[in-house]
Amino acid sequence: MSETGTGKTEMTARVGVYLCECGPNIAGKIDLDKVMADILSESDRYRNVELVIRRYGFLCSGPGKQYLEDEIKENGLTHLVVAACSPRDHDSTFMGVCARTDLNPYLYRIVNIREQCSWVITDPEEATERAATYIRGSISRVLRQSSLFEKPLEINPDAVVIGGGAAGMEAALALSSDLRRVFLVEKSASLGGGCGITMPQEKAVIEDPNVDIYLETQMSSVIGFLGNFEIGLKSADGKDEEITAGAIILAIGSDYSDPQESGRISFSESDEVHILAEAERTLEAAGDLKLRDGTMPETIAVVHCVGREEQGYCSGVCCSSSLKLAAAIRRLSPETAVTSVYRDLCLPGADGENVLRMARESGVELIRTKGTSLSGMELDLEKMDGTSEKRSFDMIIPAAAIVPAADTVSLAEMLRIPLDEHGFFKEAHRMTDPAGTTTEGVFIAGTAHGPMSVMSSMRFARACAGQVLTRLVPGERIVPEVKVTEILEAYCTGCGNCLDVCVYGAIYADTDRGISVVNEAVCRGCGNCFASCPSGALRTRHFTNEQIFREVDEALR
Amino acid sequence: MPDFHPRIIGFLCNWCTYAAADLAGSSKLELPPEFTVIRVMCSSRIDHNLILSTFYRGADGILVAGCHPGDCHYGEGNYYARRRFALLKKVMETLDLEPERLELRWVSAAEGNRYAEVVNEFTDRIRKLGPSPIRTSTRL
Amino acid sequence: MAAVLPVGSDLSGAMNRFLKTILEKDIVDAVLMPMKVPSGDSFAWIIMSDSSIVDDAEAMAPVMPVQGARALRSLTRKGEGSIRVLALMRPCEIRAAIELSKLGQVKTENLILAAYDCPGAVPMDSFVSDPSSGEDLFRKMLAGEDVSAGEVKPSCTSCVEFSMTDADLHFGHFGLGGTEVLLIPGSPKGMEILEALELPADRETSIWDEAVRKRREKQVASRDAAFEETGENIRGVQGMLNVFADCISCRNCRAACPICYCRLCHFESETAKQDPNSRLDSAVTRGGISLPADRMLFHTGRMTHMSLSCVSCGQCSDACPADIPVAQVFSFVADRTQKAFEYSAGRNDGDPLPLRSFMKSELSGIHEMVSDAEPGGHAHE
Amino acid sequence: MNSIVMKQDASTAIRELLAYLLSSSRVDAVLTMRQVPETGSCDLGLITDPSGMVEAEPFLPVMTANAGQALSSISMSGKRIAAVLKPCELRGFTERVKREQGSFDNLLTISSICGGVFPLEKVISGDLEKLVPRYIEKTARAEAPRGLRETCKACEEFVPMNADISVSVTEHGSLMHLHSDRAEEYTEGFEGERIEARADQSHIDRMMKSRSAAKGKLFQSLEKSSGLDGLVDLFGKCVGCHGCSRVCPICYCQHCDFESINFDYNQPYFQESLEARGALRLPPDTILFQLGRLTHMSFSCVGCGMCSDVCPVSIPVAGIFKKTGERTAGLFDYVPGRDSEEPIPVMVFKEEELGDIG
Repeated sequence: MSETGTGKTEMTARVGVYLCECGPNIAGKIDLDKVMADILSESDRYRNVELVIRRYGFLCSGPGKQYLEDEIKENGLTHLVVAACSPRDHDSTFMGVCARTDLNPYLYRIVNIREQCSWVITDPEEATERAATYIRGSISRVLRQSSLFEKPLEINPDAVVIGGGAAGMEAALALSSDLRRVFLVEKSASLGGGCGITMPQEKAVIEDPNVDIYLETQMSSVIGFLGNFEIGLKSADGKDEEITAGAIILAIGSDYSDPQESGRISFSESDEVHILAEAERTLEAAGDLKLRDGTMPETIAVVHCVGREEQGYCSGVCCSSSLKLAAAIRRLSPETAVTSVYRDLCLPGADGENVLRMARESGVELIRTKGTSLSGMELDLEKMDGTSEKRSFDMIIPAAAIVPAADTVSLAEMLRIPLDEHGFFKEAHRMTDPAGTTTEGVFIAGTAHGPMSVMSSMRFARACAGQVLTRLVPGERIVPEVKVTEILEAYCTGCGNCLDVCVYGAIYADTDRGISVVNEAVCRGCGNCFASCPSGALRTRHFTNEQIFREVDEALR
Repeated sequence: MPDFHPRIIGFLCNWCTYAAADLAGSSKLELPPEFTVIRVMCSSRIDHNLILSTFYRGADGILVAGCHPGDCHYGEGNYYARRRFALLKKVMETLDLEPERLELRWVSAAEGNRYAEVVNEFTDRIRKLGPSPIRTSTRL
Repeated sequence: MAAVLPVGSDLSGAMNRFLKTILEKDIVDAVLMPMKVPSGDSFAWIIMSDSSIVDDAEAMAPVMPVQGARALRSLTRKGEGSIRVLALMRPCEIRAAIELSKLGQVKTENLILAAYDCPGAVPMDSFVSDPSSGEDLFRKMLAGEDVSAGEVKPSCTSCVEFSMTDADLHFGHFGLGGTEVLLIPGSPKGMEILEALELPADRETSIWDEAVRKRREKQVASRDAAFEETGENIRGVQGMLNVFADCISCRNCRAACPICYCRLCHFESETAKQDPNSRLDSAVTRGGISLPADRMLFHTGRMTHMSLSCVSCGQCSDACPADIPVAQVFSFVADRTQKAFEYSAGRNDGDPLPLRSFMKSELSGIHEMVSDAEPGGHAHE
Repeated sequence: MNSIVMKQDASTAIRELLAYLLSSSRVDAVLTMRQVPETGSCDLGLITDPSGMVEAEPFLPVMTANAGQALSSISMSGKRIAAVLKPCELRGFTERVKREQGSFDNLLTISSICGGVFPLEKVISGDLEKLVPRYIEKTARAEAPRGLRETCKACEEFVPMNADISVSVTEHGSLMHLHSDRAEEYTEGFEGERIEARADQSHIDRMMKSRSAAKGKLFQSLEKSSGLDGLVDLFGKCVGCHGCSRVCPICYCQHCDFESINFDYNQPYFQESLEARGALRLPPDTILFQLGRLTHMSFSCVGCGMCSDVCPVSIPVAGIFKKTGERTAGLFDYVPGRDSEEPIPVMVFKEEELGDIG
């Protein structure tokens, strides 16, 4: 604070500007002394600002960090600008330095004069001038930055798993093994899901004291965020219950497409047409496949790729399942002739060829066609040589495509998760976060994510469990993003633009006050809402237009 | 205009294009000194006012760049950005305000080379266009 | 099909009687309609629950001092209400109200939006300076007599949505010789009113349809001519400067605009204002700037903010003290932007606001839009 | 007082002075009215390049914006600026400085005895070319030119109160009076004979006479503004655009209270009011806004007349504010814009004052 001539008290800022030589990386190209002199020569541009400007060898080194820390303390800096490398490399390093002093880390700013100046601009003079411009922009900007304070939150380390199939059970067991409490919510009356065989996990899950199983129950509501979800459950008999958990794993599985959808396949209820998954289940339970009249079929056709064209993707696992089933039928009842009708065989992985060999060896007849249609019990096989053949079978098993489960849409809406082009839950990022979703704390396992094998489903389930275990450590607190958006209530007119564009569902309407309200714990600070607001009633902290304009103005001088 | 040094602002999304700029940097690719990078978290953060103000404050060209559609760190931000951009472009086109001075590009974190190409190409375009009439008018 | 309302000597009077009846019969709780102000040289929006006050009001006012959607906004924006209000307005006001309802500013649940065949409005400044000739002029316009284009609000001479049946109830009188008014229900709400009054909607509307069609043809031609002229005038920075040369930054245009619902305009906020130091830098690079600054930024910015929802009501021009053809420019731009998004402002068709939605597979060639073009006549390889 | 005799007419002389200040780097920028040949229009220019001075028309009898308001934030840049302001603009600016919206620190103010300005519509209709020569002729004789704004005709504060340099145009020629050290310093080296002189008092007296008469007439015509009915009669056609407050040099608020949530009602409020009264005007608060603005700023009203100029329904806003302002400012012996050191009356109090005001 300083007294001015008029008797008014004004704030004085002390801005420290530290230029990192980065060995020859920066100092080899940029004339740092000139940059410092240029900036100092203009220091009267800033009202009530004192500049401290220095250069140093490697600021990110141990001694460098100590130097910076001492400088902040000794000079009583109110703001800090570090001209060095990319914020992606060392933003957090220098924020850490600030945190060891009284300087709020959000009153500091890194300027990237390495990747954006010294390494890419050929002419040293131009690079020097550019570096000065960038630094001036940052000095100007840092003066408009505000202190932000991280508010760590207590977390609930428990998890809810929606879906009691292979993926759901695997996730529950993985979590339980680390002594997490798990709420396993299954829509149907029994565990097991749609994988067609009794999974060995089922017994373990039932016996697990850490796993609470809710059968014939669905999730009816959810509010909250990673570490703090409140989930409403509704059971088939209409009972409501509310549970709290820190994470949600969606393992709701998938459905099969209707084989008759394409119009090329038609049959009636009395026909002996059973989709692959049903046949698998029957074989698993009864040890054989009988016709409805109790007799054994003499001929069975397994038809691959039913629904592939309609869905627009290969489900990837049905060729293998179909061949395995065909071989199993042959093994269990050698009198039955089994024919596999396929167009392209998709047998990925190390085990794929084994499956094919096994089927061949067990005497399965393999017919490749250009296309197949079915009417009643008669298949019309369009062979590769252009001829076509009609053949009748006692039983027909179409391998229908894997499609999203019926609940996918309603759950996606409830949890604000986008769906991919085929209607499955969409992951947060294909490469970097395949098990997560855009809603933090919600993960996807198994075929809810798209067609995959049981093995892959279980891998995803373990990945989800791993995410929960590492992100929600009991006793630790999580720090929500602080560079989030706030609503300036005085300017908000409640038009709802922000609400509509928010991917995270972080904004809701307060109709009584006629304004929108941000749930800061859910907001991730992308700024999409800001750009949708014509009123400027939103402010994305640390990335306000006022701050960005400082950079723009300096660049345009 | 041999002495014309355009002032170009690039608003880059933190997750993809800024990372691509870093990659271009560490690959020591040559980039024009007239191009100023401003980092934002998402291309969807860029509002019309920011772009227009930047033009009215004297930019000769503005490049907005972010993740490819479908790859947005925040899920769907760049789809909204694309619509806003289309509107702004339409307004500039309708008023004949040299819409070619504004460009939207998708550059992923892995595309350091592409980043350099995009920036160099855009800078060349602006160099050829000459100073923006908005920057030179004394009536604004 | 429509119900019929007989007209005695006076069209507006017949509509007044209708509104009075629905109030008296408790079909609605209140009516929102224009009423002359005490000084007699303008009109104001009055919401009335007392049916006797309807006698002093005017179903169709010669002027539109305040865009009706703004009145509806002030009434319904905040909180939950339960009174049923019939609002009788010009089609552009109803369209603005529908647009505002998409923007959360007008709640239509308890509103019955009623429109009438609008013959256009008299400009405010000429009405204020001579109310009685303004009223005479409007009577002529209502009767379908020819009036010179210069006497009518410019945006009205090129309005193609002067008769709108997207309202809950529409009063059609064009082509009917002033002897009767057609009550055209546009929604179940409108139908309910007719049923409550025991007015059967059994009249076919071909004469009226034809009259509307003919008028629209004429208006479309006049609008296209206006667009062409505006398009020529507004080209480039210099075109903008020419058209907005006399702008004094009073922002009346935005204040009068029904779509500009912001409490504080972004362009008047601290955020948008350039730091004085940088402002001087800008002045120095150019050799000079004009003050108040940012006139052009304001106008282009406002276009990006509201042109997708612009209903071309012309209030901006009417409020401009510098007689700038703001409405002509904004309508022209709105026409282009709305076409680009296949959106039509003020339609009750359930279309989402373009900037609030997207399709994944659209605009994929957005960068090529420019890359392919030859920028500014320079070769670009 | 030290004065410089101008060899040419006042406009040319000041234009040359401004160019001199710019090219000698005594100032970084100049604020003045200028003509815009491309459009035949005129605007307020902030000119930094001396070559741009050819367009300057420092004393154009036009107000496209209150220059005091326009100068406001620019004056805080720390750069040196010379500004040509009409007396009311200078007073408006002074009122803003008191509210921390501007600074005299690096400013050279130039003003002149003001003959009044033409209403905006005259500027727009392009009549200016015809009007200006007659205006100059008439004002030199202390006569009121025809067609001026009502507010200007009735303005008694046409002599600049605290300019660094003031210009008086009299029958004996034009003089540039230097009122401050800064004025002396900045004009050093500028050509022109220095004499000891003041503005011609008889000229001022003659102007004052006609102004006072016009003011009396104006205020009388506004007598009907008293009482609620009178206010409703006057402001009844107000469309609520609030243009008057936006162009007002005193209304410095970024966000007017009357546009804020404080005046944003819930539906049930309207329902209750409607039940009680049978009818309501929408949007509400038309008169309240005007009354509120009167209490917020009338004591600081400098009578620049911009509010009347922008009113789309021709309400004589400026007259009403001026009339009320004289009474509210009079309560505190306050003259708005006289002196930047004079405190704003509602920001200070004296223990012994006002007595029983009930």
